[in-house]
Amino acid sequence: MATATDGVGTVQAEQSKVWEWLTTVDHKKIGTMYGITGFTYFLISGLTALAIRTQLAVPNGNVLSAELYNQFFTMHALMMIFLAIMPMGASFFNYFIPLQIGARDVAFPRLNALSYWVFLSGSLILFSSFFLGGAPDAGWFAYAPLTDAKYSVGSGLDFYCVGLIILGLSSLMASLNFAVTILNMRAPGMTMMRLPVYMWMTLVVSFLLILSLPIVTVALVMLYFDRNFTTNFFTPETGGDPILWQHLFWLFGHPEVYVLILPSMGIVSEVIPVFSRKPLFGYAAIVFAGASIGVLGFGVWAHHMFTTGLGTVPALVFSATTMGIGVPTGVKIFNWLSTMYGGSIRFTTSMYFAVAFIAMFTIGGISGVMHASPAVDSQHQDTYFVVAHIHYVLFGGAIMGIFSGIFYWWPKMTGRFLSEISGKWSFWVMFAGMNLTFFPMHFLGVSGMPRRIYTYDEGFGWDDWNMVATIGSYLIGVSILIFLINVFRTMRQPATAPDNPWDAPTLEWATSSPPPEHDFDVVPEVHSSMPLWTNREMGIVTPEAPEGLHIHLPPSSYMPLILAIGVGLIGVGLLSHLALVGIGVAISTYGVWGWSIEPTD
Amino acid sequence: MTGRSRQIVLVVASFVAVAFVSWLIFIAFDGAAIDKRMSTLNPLSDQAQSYHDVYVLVWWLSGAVFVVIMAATLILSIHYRERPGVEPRRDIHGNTRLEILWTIIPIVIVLIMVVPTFAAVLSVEGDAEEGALEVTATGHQWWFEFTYHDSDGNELFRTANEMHVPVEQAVNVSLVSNDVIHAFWVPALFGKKDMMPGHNNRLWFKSKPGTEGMHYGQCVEYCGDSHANMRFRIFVESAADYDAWVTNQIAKAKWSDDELVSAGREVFVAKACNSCHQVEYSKSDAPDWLVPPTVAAIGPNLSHLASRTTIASALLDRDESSLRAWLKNPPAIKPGSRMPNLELTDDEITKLIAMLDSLE
Amino acid sequence: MADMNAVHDAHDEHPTTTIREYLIIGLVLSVITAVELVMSLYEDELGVVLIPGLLIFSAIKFVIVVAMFMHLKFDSIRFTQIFAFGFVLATCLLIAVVVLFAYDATDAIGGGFIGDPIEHH
Amino acid sequence: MSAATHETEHHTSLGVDNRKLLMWIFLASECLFFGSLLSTYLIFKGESLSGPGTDIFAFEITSISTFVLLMSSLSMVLAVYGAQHGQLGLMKLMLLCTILLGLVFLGFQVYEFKTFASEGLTLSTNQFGASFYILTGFHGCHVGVGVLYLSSLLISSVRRNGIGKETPLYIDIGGLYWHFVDIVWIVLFTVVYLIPAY
Repeated sequence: MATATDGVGTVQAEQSKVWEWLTTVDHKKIGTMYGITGFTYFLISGLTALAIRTQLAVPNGNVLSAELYNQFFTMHALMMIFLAIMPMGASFFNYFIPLQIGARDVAFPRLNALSYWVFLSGSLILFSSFFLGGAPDAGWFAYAPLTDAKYSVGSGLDFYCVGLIILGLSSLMASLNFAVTILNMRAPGMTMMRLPVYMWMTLVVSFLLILSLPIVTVALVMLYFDRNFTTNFFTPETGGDPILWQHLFWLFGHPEVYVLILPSMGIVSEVIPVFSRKPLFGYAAIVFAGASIGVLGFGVWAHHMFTTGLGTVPALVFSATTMGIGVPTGVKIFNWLSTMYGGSIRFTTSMYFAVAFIAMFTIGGISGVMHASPAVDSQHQDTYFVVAHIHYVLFGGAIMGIFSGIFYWWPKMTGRFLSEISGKWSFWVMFAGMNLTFFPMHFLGVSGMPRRIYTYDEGFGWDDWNMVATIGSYLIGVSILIFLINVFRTMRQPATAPDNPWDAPTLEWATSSPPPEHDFDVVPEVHSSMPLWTNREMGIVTPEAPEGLHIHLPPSSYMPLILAIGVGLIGVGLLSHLALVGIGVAISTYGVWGWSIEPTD
Repeated sequence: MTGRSRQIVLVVASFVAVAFVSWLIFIAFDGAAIDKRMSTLNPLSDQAQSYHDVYVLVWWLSGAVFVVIMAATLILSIHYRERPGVEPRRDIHGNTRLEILWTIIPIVIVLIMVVPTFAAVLSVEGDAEEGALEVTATGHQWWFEFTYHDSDGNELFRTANEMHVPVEQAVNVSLVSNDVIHAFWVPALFGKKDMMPGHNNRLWFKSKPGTEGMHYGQCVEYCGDSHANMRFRIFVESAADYDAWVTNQIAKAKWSDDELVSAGREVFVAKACNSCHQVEYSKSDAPDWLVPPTVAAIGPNLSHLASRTTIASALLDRDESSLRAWLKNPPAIKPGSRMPNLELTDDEITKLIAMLDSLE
Repeated sequence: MADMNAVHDAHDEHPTTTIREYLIIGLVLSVITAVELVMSLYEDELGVVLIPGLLIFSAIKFVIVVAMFMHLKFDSIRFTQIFAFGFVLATCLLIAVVVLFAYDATDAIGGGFIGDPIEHH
Repeated sequence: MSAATHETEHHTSLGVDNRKLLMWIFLASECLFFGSLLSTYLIFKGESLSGPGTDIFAFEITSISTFVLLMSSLSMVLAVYGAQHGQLGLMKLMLLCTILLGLVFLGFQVYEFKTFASEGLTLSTNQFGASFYILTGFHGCHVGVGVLYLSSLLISSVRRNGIGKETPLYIDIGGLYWHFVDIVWIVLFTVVYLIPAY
């Protein structure tokens, strides 16, 4: 397909580069900003993890104080979940939803820009807590009443409430946008059962967020009121109940786990067929399994609470539903493996990460099902066994999947290939590093090492494995360094990537690399879930773009930025002085007003 | 070699390789039981045993799934790697029969896990049979308090961080918290349960014959700065030893007229130690200045400190140097400790240690 | 969800309800509210019927507003599916959480479930 | 609100407008929001350690304000009718009516809160008070946002002084939000006020 010729695209006034990015409503630019921000937080959060591992390398370590350690492990989780994995997922969503469904942009481009800027302001508020009197230090699920003003005297937990509410707002807006886009803006011929699996997973993730974020918002508001406005929702002395926090939090928190892992499942469902060079095995089953994981995800939350005195019958009910989730997950794993069967597999770096995803996620999945049994859970909950479990799911699963996606889509996004040799080095170092780090944690768990302890005594049999885990974590750090060098070196090279370097079947590969601002000159016809392969087999040729093609694109707007600044100020005001809330409201109101009257044509 | 036999060799080799790795992993898991301090693989009570039985079953099932999927990944990756002249089978889009099969297999595995899980949980929940020992364990930031009751539920005595139970006797533990959520766990004796403020959780256990000895426990629900330092121990003893211990605990603290001890008592009062720590003396005509406070819930009851093996929520052995370090600056040992640095002089500390050592 | 692909170009067709019909619906809603009020005044006489009765009336009002005022009766079935999914999920979770709390035998404050399965001191 | 919908206006995958779809999905999300608040209330309403309990409710006032909100739904649907049938006057009148009824409802709520506070029920009095205020307070916030939302629709329709191509759609979507706030109150009125003693 021809690359965009001059004259194709939008007519825009010359603007400075910075202003262009600040006011952009282009989903690709917004996706890029999400990606860069998310990866930056990934690096910062990784550094906190290295500090944690350094502290734990030897018994009675004294690299970090107890206070700092507790802030670090809390912020490590918060940043990885809300500021790294979710935005990196949102980055791919933004970039590839319109490209994969054959649309010009998302349904609401300005809302999309607003989501990013609100995310940025929320993330800065949460992150700034490090420098403004101490970060949250009550763990990422912040169990009451430890979070009450009586036990958490500093303002860390206020930053937690306000930061997460703002981040939730951003995720809600983004998810609404994505859901509408996927449901309603598909290319002609692209029925729901012809949607790429990645789009299906995006849709499920969007609905998970749309339906679970309001719950945690309510909990966070109540916590904020408890801390600042004399209510007693979670303080038992005055009739409150800390169990309520746990229910509301995990009603959100468990779907959130699927929000983190499903995008990566979508990515490997794209990558594996492409490099096996054959269609995905059992498309319908994979889609159905993904959707049912999403629905079942709302019915298992209390398995996080087996040890709280839930009662026998509820514990057994939630045990059964939790084990039930293993079934669709198993279906997915077997279908991915069957896709490789009979293939002719090209082992690119992206495929390495995808295959590693299957293996590593399987380990995390198995240990998850093990703990669906309250009998096993009561001996392993809150030990390093659970730490191993979540990291096999979130690192071996979510992060491996994201790296697979980065190597897969990099040529499309930048027009340049990442070095395969360097990429494979970073893969193997990361693979070795993550297994060295996280597998020994299983041993630590069965030998009874509790999680979230900043120090431990020698003689419990924990010393050696902790040292191994620390060495492994440094290896992960090295692998990330190799990857960064890879990025900086290859970005200096000229853009040489063809439209479809991997011979992939989905629509994003039908346009140039990188795509023009209007995405497609002409959207190809869609007759299957693998349109490019099917069209080639059927001999359908996408017509060339007509001469003088002019595609109307939405104009850029600075209103999202202003509105986000307003929202950010409201947040800052809630943490400092209520007068700032007033200013924030005024700015937001101006933003909404300007938004609603500004021409969109 | 023909293609067929090469395939067989590949499959066998992959399974052998994965099984070997799994065997190494198994050895390592087993190694976790060698150091038995906090190991979950060393059940010494009926309750821990019934949980352990479920764990073993779940472990073998998981291990089998692990070996199959890892071997399959390996075999498929090697066998179907790109080779010249071999075209991918683009005609395969799925196979309904196979997909139904591997939907049913996980369901069966889940059912195999569900049944013993339900049985084990039902056998452990609830309370012990009649005549069980009644102990209330209270979580504090950051130490454990144990209150022993007689059969009518009347309080007998309080102690801290070290719990004694007779061997082969059922024990009911009432779990409460004085501040935030803590969790109570001795892996060898019982699965963990949370100490929820505003709630009253219960657990029970009955140690197996021949399990006399010291068993390690720790708080396993994150509870603030010194969560890592909140440890405790359970001593399983013969009935005779246990009775002797109870008799000593019920008795009030021994009065000593030793000069250093008397001086220590004065420091104890002068530095307001007794506003947090209770010491009930047996002496009926205790001097006016030594009025024990009625309730001491802020710090552990010290009436029989010298009968314990540890101090500072089982963080340090109870010996002269640890006591000295602790009294010198408690928050340095236990960050966030409710016991502040009292700026005691070495002389005062010496006196206090003498007094504390007299509290057998 | 499988047949969500149906592509129809149905442009917003306005519901055919007349003003008169809207007014009647408004009247019906008011009457139901009045009946509910009267019911709540006779709670002793009604006994066990009261709560289910009130809930049913409230559900009727809910359905009338959603179907007629929000035009779900006339609009795309997708809207109904999406909204019903959210509403049913919210209802299920509400019931589940409330039941879990009612079941909580360890609550030292609120008292346990009727027929409390675990006796404690 | 959307520009990219522009070219797909006549052809969307589900045959519905993006903006209306967005509003319906948002309302599904709001169900979970109010569901969580209502769960909290139901769990806590019996946990009245001290101070007033549910017997504080004054039937007459709440019944009137409930009636007011129901009537605002009626006027809202008539405004939508006006927009869809090109009756500009009816639309503007009914929008104004809806806004005023919304304000009256808010007035009643402020009065109710003040009365309760003077009778000793505050956020910190007991669990019932805290969960009641936060539940009905958030509903009140939604009514307030609705009033602002409808006011902006009214102002823009006055400024334009005519019915644009998209006016019926905007009024319709605004109506969806308003009716949702109303049905939340239908549930709250029954569960909170009419079934208080259980």
